[in-house]
Amino acid sequence: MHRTEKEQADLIREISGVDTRKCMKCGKCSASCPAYDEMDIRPHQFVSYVQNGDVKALLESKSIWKCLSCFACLERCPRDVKPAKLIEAVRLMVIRQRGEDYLSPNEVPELLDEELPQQLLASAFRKYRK
Amino acid sequence: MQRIGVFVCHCGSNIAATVDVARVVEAAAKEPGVVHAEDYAYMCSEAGQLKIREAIKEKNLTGIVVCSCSPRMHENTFRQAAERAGINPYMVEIANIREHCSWIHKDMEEATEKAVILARAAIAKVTLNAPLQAGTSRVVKRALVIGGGIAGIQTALDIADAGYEVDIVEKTPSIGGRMSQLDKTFPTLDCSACILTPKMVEAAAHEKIHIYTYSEVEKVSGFVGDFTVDIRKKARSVDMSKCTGCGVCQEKCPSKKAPSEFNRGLNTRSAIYTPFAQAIPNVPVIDRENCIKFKTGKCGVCAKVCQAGAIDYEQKDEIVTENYGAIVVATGFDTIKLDQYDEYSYSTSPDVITSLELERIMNAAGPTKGHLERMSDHKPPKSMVFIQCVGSRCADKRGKSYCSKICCMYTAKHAMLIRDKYPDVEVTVFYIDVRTPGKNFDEFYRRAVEEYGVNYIKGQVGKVAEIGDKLLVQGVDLIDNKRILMETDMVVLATAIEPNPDVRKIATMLTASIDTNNFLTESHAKLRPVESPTAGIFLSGVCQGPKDIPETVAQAGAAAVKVVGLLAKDHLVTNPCVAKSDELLCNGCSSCEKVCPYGAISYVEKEVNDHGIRENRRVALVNSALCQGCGACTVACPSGAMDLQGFSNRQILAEVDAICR
Amino acid sequence: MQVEKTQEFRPKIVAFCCNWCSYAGADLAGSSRLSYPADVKIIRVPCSCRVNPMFILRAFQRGADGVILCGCHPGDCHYTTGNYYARRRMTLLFSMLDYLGVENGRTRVEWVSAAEGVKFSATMNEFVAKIHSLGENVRLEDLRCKRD
Amino acid sequence: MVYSYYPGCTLKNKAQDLDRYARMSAEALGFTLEEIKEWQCCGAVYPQASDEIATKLSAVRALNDAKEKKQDLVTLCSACHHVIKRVNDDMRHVEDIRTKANNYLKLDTPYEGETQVLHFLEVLRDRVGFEKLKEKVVKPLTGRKIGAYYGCLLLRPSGVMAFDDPENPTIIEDFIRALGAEAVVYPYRNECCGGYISLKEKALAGSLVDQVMESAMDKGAQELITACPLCLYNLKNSGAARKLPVRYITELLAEALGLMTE
Repeated sequence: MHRTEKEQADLIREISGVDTRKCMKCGKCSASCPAYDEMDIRPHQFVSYVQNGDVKALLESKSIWKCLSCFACLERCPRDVKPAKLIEAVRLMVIRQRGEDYLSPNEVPELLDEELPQQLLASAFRKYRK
Repeated sequence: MQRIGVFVCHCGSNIAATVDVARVVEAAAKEPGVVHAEDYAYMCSEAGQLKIREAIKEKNLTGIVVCSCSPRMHENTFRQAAERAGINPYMVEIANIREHCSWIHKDMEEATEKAVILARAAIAKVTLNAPLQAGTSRVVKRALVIGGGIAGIQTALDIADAGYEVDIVEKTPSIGGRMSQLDKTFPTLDCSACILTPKMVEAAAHEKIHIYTYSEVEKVSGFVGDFTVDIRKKARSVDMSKCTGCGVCQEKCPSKKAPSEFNRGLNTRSAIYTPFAQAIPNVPVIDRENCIKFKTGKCGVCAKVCQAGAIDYEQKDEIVTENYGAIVVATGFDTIKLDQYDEYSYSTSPDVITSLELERIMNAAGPTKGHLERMSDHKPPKSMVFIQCVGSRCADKRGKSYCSKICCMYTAKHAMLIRDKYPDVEVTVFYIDVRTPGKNFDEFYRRAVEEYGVNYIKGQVGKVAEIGDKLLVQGVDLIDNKRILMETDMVVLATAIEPNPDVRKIATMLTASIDTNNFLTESHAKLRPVESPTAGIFLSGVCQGPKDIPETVAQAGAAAVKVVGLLAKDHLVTNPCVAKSDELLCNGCSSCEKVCPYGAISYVEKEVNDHGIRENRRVALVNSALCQGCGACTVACPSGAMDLQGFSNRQILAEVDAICR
Repeated sequence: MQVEKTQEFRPKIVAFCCNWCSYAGADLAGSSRLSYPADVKIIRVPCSCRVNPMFILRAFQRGADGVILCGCHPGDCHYTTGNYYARRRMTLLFSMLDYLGVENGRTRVEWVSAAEGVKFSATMNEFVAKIHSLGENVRLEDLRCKRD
Repeated sequence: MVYSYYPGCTLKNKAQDLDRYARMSAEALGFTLEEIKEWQCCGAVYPQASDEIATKLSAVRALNDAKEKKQDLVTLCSACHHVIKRVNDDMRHVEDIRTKANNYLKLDTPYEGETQVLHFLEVLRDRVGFEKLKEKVVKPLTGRKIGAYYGCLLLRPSGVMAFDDPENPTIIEDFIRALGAEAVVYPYRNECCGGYISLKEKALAGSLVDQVMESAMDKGAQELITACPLCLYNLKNSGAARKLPVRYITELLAEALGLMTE
């Protein structure tokens, strides 16, 4: 099914439950983000990109694979906007719609080591694959 | 039979754009009793009022309905117009077709239909109105001001200068309030104490002003013009009439570990203390919780060293009861607690401070004698970071939803003063928006940037972490879209302000309404900004909303004028919409007496003539001077004897019927 | 279109508002242009404690689909204690109404301060939605004293 | 006192110490961790999207199991705790998720968030009490300077987790003090270790772990403790060589209670 960018933005708002209009553009989410330097589109920009319907750029952003889901942005946001949920929604959109997984089972063996906890694989598969 | 006139206001396009006024006129004209109906662009204008007066005379109207804005706006205007035309002012009803109709509905059909129904309800009610005569009540020519900060002092001075007695009740041992804690004031950088102290002295010396310090309002009863107030004078443990203010007791007091409230806990004070050198009155109090004599029974040093013999360990709290015609609330503000904001390390690092703490540090009489230094190691900082909007503009549970208004300007002030006095100190301000509406305000902020080289970075800080003896500020520059990791020596948090926590208790005593942020509500946001909706209660300073000093002083003066306007009257016209008992129906059960909050109902033995049968009965009697017209008694009355004039059972039922027709 | 319009359920809702808080809150909702359905008609009373249960019974008798009573927040009553009386009286009345077949959702007490325009509008929107979900107040229809 | 216990996948495998010492210590402190039957992996990350239901079901099954036994549900691993507490909150407060989850599970009585979810540390703090714990210590860890590493999942979002102050938590510090050691408070104890990102983004995880280690060393910590196997793995294996030893909270507990068999 083909959606316009605006429809995609609405879908992101719906599955994330985020009201992007609540943002006052203070940047505290980005200021709190441990992965900020690794991101091409920053947490605070996710909010305005969705607000403005610039979804294409978000879908191509590498930031969605860098977010740690540590919830620092969500905890510290003065406006209760929850940028982490937006990033999650975009990531889901990518792995659901385009079938573009960021992790394939074939890569796993060489990423493993003796001490690696099961939990790490479980969470990585949840985050990276459909 | 009543002869009713209906007047439908367009309010320019405010009503007419959404309500078809012609249709309202047409529908109203068909209602029973209506003998005249017309519409006009602005009913409240002189021309509009003239139309009403002429119609009353020409058509011999006995009552009128005005379909217009809220009765809270213009009920009085139209009552006066009616009275000028010779009918009783209480023969007027308002149908609120603006606030409750045209402003909230978009569909013309829907809004017109509703306006017609609201008009019908008002017509149904006015048909049952009866002329009412207002009584009078006395005005006690003395005012009470609660709070002795700059707002309270200014209000008291202005009232006193107009020739009326004023009492100030201040909770702490001295008047002066927050302003006495400030070092310099924006945008002129005058020294705060230099401009405040003369006012404090003037208030203390004024023959019309009486100051109760270390005192609190305990109980309030009565109503506009005649409040009765109990004031608790807390035991000072020092006889004010004997103390000379020499200060030896404070010097010799062996208990010096209590955190100084005045210095925001940055240093300590003795157990017997005056909060600051220029305190008024210059009479110390003993803080009994920290006094060794009160804790252990041993000590008594202050009594020994006091040559005037003023120390009195036996002193007790004293209750003073006074009557006042008007009460002004000037309870001010405090900064919010920051224990919910530990991403900025306020709880863990002594070098992270609030702006109010910085005021004390910058002040020559403060804990560092005015030297800018870190509280951890007393070294002068080489760089400082200011973080704006800490706890302001928050939609979460931690902070406040409003802008605290003063922070942008005092931060520019701090930054400028520091760059001026210590040019080697790097100063960075992290901001979300810089808000500088006010005379010479933006110019002031620009000077901080352009002349003093203060570095303003747009973007809220995410975290402040202690690394070694430095603080690492983690933020972003939203303009450069770049990570900022900045090592600094001190961090200053522009902490949100909130109304003094005591204000809720005071507002409850005064039955003055308060908003969800604990700011007192004004009677009208634009037109009656210094009056509480509760008659006789006035608002001065930050208790009403965030304000800087010039605004506070202006509002304090405005509140004083309103008080003077009230006290200048010899008597007040009372609300005639009071309860009235039908003695033939009254069964003497006392139900009404029990629910009356004003003690306005008493029972009398009286001879009544019940359809020819004369007998002595115990019946309720309402004192119309005391009754405030709440109506609690009318519902409590099991026999339907008690009714409220102006809001009678029949009138309200007629409205219900008209709405549900 | 027109046929649809006449068939649409337009509930009759009476809102009793105390003069000091809720009526002012409704005014604020108005001046802030915070809309709520036109089905709500407000009657001004000096205090929530002025509302006699008889008024509410009368409203239902005359075909109201919902009645809401708004007063000052507990502790903020202009007359100190009026809203406490109202709360107690309404608790009893509403349970009796429920027994008579007027569901609890059709009656409501809400505290709205003079500063809470947003809350006033939100409350009215919610209440009207609730009445819509309950539909027309048919149960009392048979008991209504019809004039004709 | 018997608690339902959800160990989670890692505690059955790479993090057996975390599990073993928890059970031993529990018995010594007078409560029992009773493993629930047939638990499934919690999924390790909480599905944030409002339209994800199936991924929350294993947590609901565990919660319902505890409910049927009328027991509180105790977890240890931070990820499991995070997922189960948040799913429980959804079941309590989000009507849509509650309805759909119950439709899938077809339970005899619908599950509506009745179970109380407790972290092992919360049991120690709120049920046993740190004062009581202190009395049970036989080998106090006097003189050791220990830093608590919280990470993110136990604390955030604080509204749902309600575990401790999200920015200045004290529960593990109080725990350390109860065991007789000195608790070292350092500012990065609530910053992320990198979590699952360490699988593919080694450099990022490394820099985050370095920051935590540097911060802890700066404040004088000599060792760190954590409740989470993934945090432990990252702290040990990511970043620079300069490291403090990292152990599980339960290892430290067992040691102080004198349960270590060496």
